[in-house]
Amino acid sequence: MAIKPNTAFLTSYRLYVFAFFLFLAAPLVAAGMFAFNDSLFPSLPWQGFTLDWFFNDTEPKLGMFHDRRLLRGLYYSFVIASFVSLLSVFVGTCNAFLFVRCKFPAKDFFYIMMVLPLVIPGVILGISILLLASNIANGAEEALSLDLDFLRPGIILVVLGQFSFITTITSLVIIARLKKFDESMEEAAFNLGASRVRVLRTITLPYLFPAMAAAGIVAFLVSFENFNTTLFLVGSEAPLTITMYDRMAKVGSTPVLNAVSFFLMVGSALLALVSILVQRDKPQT
Amino acid sequence: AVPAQAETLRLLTWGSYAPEELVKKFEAANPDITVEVTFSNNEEMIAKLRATGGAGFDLAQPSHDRIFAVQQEYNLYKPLDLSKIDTSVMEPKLLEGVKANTTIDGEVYAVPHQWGTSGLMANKSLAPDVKAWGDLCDPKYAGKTSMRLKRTILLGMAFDMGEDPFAAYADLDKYQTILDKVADKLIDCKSNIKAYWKGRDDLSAMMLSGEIVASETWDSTAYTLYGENPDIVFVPPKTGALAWIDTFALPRKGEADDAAYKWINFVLEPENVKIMSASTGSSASVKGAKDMLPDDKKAAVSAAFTDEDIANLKFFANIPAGVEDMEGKTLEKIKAATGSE
Amino acid sequence: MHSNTGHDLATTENDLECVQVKKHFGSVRAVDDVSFEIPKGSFFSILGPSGCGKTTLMRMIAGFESPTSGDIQIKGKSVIGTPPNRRNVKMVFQHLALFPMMNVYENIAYGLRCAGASKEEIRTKVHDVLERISLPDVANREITQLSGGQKQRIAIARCMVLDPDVLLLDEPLGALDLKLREAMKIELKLLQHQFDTTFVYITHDQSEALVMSDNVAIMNEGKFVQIGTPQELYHKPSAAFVAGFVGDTNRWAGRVARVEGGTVEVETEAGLTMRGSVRGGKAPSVGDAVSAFVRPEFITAERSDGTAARSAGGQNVIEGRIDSILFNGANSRVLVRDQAGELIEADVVLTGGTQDLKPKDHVTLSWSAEQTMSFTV
Amino acid sequence: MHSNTGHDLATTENDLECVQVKKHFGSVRAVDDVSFEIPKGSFFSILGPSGCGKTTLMRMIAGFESPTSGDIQIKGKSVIGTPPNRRNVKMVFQHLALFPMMNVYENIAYGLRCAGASKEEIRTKVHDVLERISLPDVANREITQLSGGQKQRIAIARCMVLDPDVLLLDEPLGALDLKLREAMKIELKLLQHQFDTTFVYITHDQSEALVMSDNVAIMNEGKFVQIGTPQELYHKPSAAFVAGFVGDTNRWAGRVARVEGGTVEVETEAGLTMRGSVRGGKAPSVGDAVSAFVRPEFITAERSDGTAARSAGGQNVIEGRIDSILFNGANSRVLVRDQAGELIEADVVLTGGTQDLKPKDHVTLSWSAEQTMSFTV
Amino acid sequence: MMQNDIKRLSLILLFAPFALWIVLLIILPHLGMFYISVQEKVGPRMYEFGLGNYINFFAEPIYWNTLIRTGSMSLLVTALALLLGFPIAYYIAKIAGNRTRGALFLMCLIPLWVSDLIRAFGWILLLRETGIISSSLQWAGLINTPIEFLYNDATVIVGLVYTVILFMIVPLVSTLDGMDDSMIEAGYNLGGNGPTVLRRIIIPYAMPGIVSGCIVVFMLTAGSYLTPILLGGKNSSWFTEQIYDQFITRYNWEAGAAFGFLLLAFTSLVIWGGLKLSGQTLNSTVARS
Ligand SMILES: Nc1ncnc2c1ncn2[C@@H]1O[C@H](COP(=O)(O)OP(=O)(O)OP(=O)(O)O)[C@@H](O)[C@H]1O
Ligand SMILES: Nc1ncnc2c1ncn2[C@@H]1O[C@H](COP(=O)(O)OP(=O)(O)OP(=O)(O)O)[C@@H](O)[C@H]1O
Ligand SMILES: [Mg+2]
Ligand SMILES: [Mg+2]
Repeated sequence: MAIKPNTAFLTSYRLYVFAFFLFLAAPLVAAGMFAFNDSLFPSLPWQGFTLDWFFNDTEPKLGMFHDRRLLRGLYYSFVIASFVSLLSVFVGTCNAFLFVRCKFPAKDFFYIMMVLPLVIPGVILGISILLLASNIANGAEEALSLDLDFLRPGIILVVLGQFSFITTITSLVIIARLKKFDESMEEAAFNLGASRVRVLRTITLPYLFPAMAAAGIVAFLVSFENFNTTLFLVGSEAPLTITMYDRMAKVGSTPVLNAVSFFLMVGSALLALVSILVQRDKPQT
Repeated sequence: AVPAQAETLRLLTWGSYAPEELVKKFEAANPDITVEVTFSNNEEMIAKLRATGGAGFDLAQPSHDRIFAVQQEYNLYKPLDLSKIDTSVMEPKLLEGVKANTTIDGEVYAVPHQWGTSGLMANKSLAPDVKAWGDLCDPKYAGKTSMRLKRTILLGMAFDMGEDPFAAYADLDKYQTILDKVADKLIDCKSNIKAYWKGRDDLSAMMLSGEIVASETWDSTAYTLYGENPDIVFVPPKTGALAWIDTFALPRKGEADDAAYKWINFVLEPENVKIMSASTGSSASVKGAKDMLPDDKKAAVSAAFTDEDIANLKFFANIPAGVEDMEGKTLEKIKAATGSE
Repeated sequence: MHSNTGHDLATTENDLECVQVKKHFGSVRAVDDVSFEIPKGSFFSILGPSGCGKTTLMRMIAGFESPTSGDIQIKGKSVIGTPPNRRNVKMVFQHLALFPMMNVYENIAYGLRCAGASKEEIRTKVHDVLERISLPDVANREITQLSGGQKQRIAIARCMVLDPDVLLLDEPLGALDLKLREAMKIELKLLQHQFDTTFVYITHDQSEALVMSDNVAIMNEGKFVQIGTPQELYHKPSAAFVAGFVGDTNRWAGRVARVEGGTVEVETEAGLTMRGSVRGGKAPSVGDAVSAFVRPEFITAERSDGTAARSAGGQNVIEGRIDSILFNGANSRVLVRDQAGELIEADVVLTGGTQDLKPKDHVTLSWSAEQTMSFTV
Repeated sequence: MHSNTGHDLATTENDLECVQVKKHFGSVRAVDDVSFEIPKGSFFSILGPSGCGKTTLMRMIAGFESPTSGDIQIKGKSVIGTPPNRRNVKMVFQHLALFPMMNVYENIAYGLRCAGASKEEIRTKVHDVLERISLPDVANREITQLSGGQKQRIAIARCMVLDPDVLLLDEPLGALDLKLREAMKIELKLLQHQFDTTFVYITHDQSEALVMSDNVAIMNEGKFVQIGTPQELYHKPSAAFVAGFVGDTNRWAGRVARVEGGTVEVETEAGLTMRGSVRGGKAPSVGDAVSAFVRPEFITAERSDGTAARSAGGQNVIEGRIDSILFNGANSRVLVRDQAGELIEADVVLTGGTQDLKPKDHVTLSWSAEQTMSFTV
Repeated sequence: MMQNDIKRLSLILLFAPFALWIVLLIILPHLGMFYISVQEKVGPRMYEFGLGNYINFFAEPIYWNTLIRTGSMSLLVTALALLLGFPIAYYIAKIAGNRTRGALFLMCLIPLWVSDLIRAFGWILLLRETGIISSSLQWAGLINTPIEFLYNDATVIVGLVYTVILFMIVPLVSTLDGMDDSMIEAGYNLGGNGPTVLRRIIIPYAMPGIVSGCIVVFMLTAGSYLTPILLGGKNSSWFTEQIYDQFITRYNWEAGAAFGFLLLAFTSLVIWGGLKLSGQTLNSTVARS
């Protein structure tokens, strides 16, 4: 603790902090709460507690675990997020080694290039990738009558679109950890007779693993919740956020959306917890 | 869990045009077909198909006025094989109308499915006098009306101001002057409305809670709300409700045409029409459709429409290229205008 | 080149030998023409100021850098071109570089595993080496659960279990705190006895080098200045740098006023005159610039009445006044300001009695010419 | 309570005074009933092992913690309740806490700006203080461009420019490397002379405390064990803890075999018998457990023929064999293994001649009973 | 030398994924977008090179007004996020005890893991005229008639601040965490009072974190889509919405691409200006967090 302010100040400070967290929690609580409202509309008045919006299997109160479309959205989200996190952790790890270990000209410039995707508005990322992909596909179709289906909106483009900025996040996380790595540890292993591959496998990667796992989880969650970039790239396999948005904007919301929200909140909180646990490793020697 | 030789029918359609009940029934009847549904609207349907070059979906359901120009411009659809569709069950007037609207080089690109109208919705007890598009701007209901900031209201207002926008499609300069007039009116009106609704959802919420008393609406929404509160009725504006027909069209690179035809025929079967109409709230373009409406909907329709109103319907005309852009700009102008606040 | 250095037959007696090793980084000559040989089983230290090239030299021996020119031989065989994981030279790193994701047992077993030893063999050897470093019970501890001194010993054990020809240690005590460092100094020496392996020890702390080593090389600016036993370096430095770097000392810069055989008369810049013995290679002549060094422990300080005393015979005598007293138990020291205004350090014994010297006392400092090492610069 | 401590009138002569200060963190008694007073202009050190409460005490003086009970007075005025920025007590932090986003000038000017000094005044004072710490040219450097020793001096200057009543220093040399630390020790002492301000210096390194201080307080487990001049602490420790903590020492645990006035005969656990002088408060009686301490410099080691010698009179004599020699110039030492198998340290002078002791030599160790400090435990 | 060959090979192997990623997914798409943005439509499926789309933008006040509005509201959101977030970050990094610190940090992150949509949805449920807040105020007797909190700029700002504040707090906590407590104590010890220490020591020290937080927050805000759409009122246009409209409703990809490019250029310009003003570089700020 730096220095103790006087108690009156500290009390009001604490109150402010409390109010802030109330502010943070409010919309989530509101969104989660109505998942249990026994009504067809996610709004007051409170009609009584029910779990129908999770488990009921008949219309009109079709619970989320019986709603095929939501489940399909969940499934696509899951597939997309898995690919995105695997891919972005892989490239992020390569980037970490590239930027921490290698010397090459214009490194600073490339580093800025690496950080850039994080600050490009997601909408623009989605659009630009969509435009490029469609133009190439159209060009290929007209000129060569080639059908490059993977360049059409669909899972692949969604994965690429999310990957394009999530990789920056994973890179930053992994770079931070690799920077803390004491290179003499590798030299020590080398000195003890290990081959290069063995050093990588037994020393460096195990050391990086917590960061890679945490980066993977972050990537997974960010991918799962992404809307702006996905919106433009989605084809017929809509992930959950898009499904929910379509449901809300085009069909009308029922508390089943709250149920999904609640489910996601709990899931995300658990995942976030896991990521914190894996990252909390023993202090360095 | 999917059978080995399964085919997927990817529907690109409106929010309520693929009720789960019907999909399940269809899949039961055709065990080798799985149905995947993407909800959309006219603009997004076109945008999406344009981006995919007509791939990614096997059956789309744009409105009848949105096919001709788009097809010419972007070549998104393939011609229908009418022999595979049981057109005999369709209401001939609607079928012919759609065919006329969507024939290019002798090929027909769409057949009708559901039709409905856009008009007004009012809470009879709170806003008994809402009769025309312009009444949404009546200071009596200041802060208690709503509309969707889309082309429907532009057209409606134009009719309300005594113009015929559809006629003006032939002369886009004239159309622009109409739009300018409408824009001025709507900008003036801005202070009168509570919010622009964006989807069925917020409109229903505002209407049911009494936050607003009158709004521009799709008839189906009004019918649904009638079920909740019989005071809420659909009001065909006195210049005529605007009528649209959602169609069936095959995206150019659809891969499951047979399944698509099967679906089209399937939903036109009378017992399925009933289920569909219960979900959409609008009428199917089959003969005797009104009788196939569920009872509550029937009551709502009866409460809303007289035969006179039916005769007065204004069907959306084919949109020529470039009109979307003009309208878009007008809408942006209205949205951006803050002077009247 | 090799034949020049003249040890073609008997090389196998040396565990490690460097022949005219150079390493240049661009224009920096980190190691500049270093040759030495270390006989089997000895404790060899390389002592030098920060940045003089010690680590670079050691990294070349370990194989992490390759020399710009010159040869490195281990057990008589050149290892140039042999990758580090094939050299039987193990290294203890400054921050130890123990693997935090493995426990003590796994850390020690790591090298054996790399060498493909059997499980049984690994177990025996690890327990053996833990026994020898007197930590038989820590095998299952995590690295973080060890104290600083224990970590130190594990780092050594991890290398020694592989039975290296040479163990390199790069300032391994640098990160420890004071008390522990003192204790580890003695311990390291005992461990080296235990294992009877050649240790090459890098440090910039002279007391570490002096206390532990059989032989010490003094390094400066990439070159070895002198190699010798601690006593030789302390009492018979061959260069001004060594005299100044090893042990505490008073230093004067001056000019030669007179030369008499092995003795010179030096006139310092501040105006003092003292007699000194000629050290280093060069014979001085009158007028040469010299540095004169006298260690504080060779200066006797006695309370005087303030009247000037005279130097006589082999003895230098100076009058001064005590500026301050640095009491440090057995290692207490006085700072005396002489007439020329310079501070001279002299060791004294302070018993806490009334006889003790006090600040502002007038004292006579005296030391023999023999202990006044004078180097021509 | 205050009147108990007996300085009601003359308090203003003390720059700093603590009266029965206590600080408890939950059940931890970090500082436990500490009272002391520091006269104007002196250099006062607090020496104790890690975790004994030194920092906590200092933070209370600076005002970052408030004492659980007791009073702290600066220049005779209680400062309990005065916030830290109103106390004229400045502090040099362990890691110096120089502000990295300001350059040297701004760092030093910070305090003056807070006090609302005019631009002109600030400029003069900053340049003045830089002059005094002999760094007149660094004003425009960034902090990162300074060497360790320079940073140290800037940190002191930053405080001294405010002309504090007391300067607190919390192990300011802890982060420096060895050579620099030695140099800074002397420098700090000189700076204190320069500024003539009361310095309160915290350290766990005894040589720092002994060399620099006028008075040293030995602290252990939150309590002051002894306050005195360095000589007093070294030669007349009042408790076993002080004898063991200050200076190097041999230590035996044993029992009292005989008592003769101020002298006791102690039988150690390993079976040695030695005579010692009674120290500490308690008078021993036969059978009491005692700790006996002898400093290595009071033990004389002479080569012997291996036949047993006998203790006689005030002298303890022991036969042994040299285990190893720790050559360290003037501070060389031998480790002698006695018949009981214990190691005893004795200081020796090694000149590098043939007379020098060698490992495995038989030696006779002798030391006087007077120098054998024995404390009842 | 073999060493060098290995080094070069691994450099190439490591550089390849990076280059593929940046070139294929970032640079080429943006070049492509730029290319499309300088196409003008002259007839069905006929295009011509020209700056018409950009000229259109500058000729039509609606567009640049919206862009400026988006920019200034984003700046406001950024400022608010900083103002509100800084005390929280400071509390987490410096005042909270060791155990609560982790918990508070975690609590800060939880909303981050929920999509924009759900957050906006939650706000709608809370703020609408018949929503929870209005109802509870009525129930408590504080107001008589329901109040509409939704559909105005203030709500959009609240919603946006809510969405982005975490991206402000996280880098701030990490920079403040790295600040030695004794730096603050030294600030007091040398005579500074609370505000002085804050202004002269803590804020300058935290500057890299502040700037990096501001950049990310500003970019996220300017590029956000759902929150301003769902919470915004009848006057609240947002530039991303116009981009979306150009693409989706008006089938005008060329103008949409131009708008996208303009948004990117505009936000980059603002950030560049901000960096210049604060004397930081992109490398020293965003890269650090
Ligand atoms: N990879 C390198 N590239 C360029 N110069 C280097 C490199 N490694 C070392 N040097 C330079 O070589 C010189 C010797 O460095 P080295 O690390 O061997 O010193 P050292 O004696 O170990 O110092 P210390 O006691 O501080 O560890 C220094 O001037 C250093 O700057
Ligand atoms: N804020 C605190 N809360 C609880 N216990 C504390 C706190 N600060 C210090 N302590 C405890 O008080 C005791 C004294 O701590 P202090 O930091 O004063 O020791 P120290 O003598 O300065 O040690 P060192 O030489 O390691 O700096 C320790 O046991 C410590 O754990
Ligand atoms: Mg080194
Ligand atoms: Mg401390």
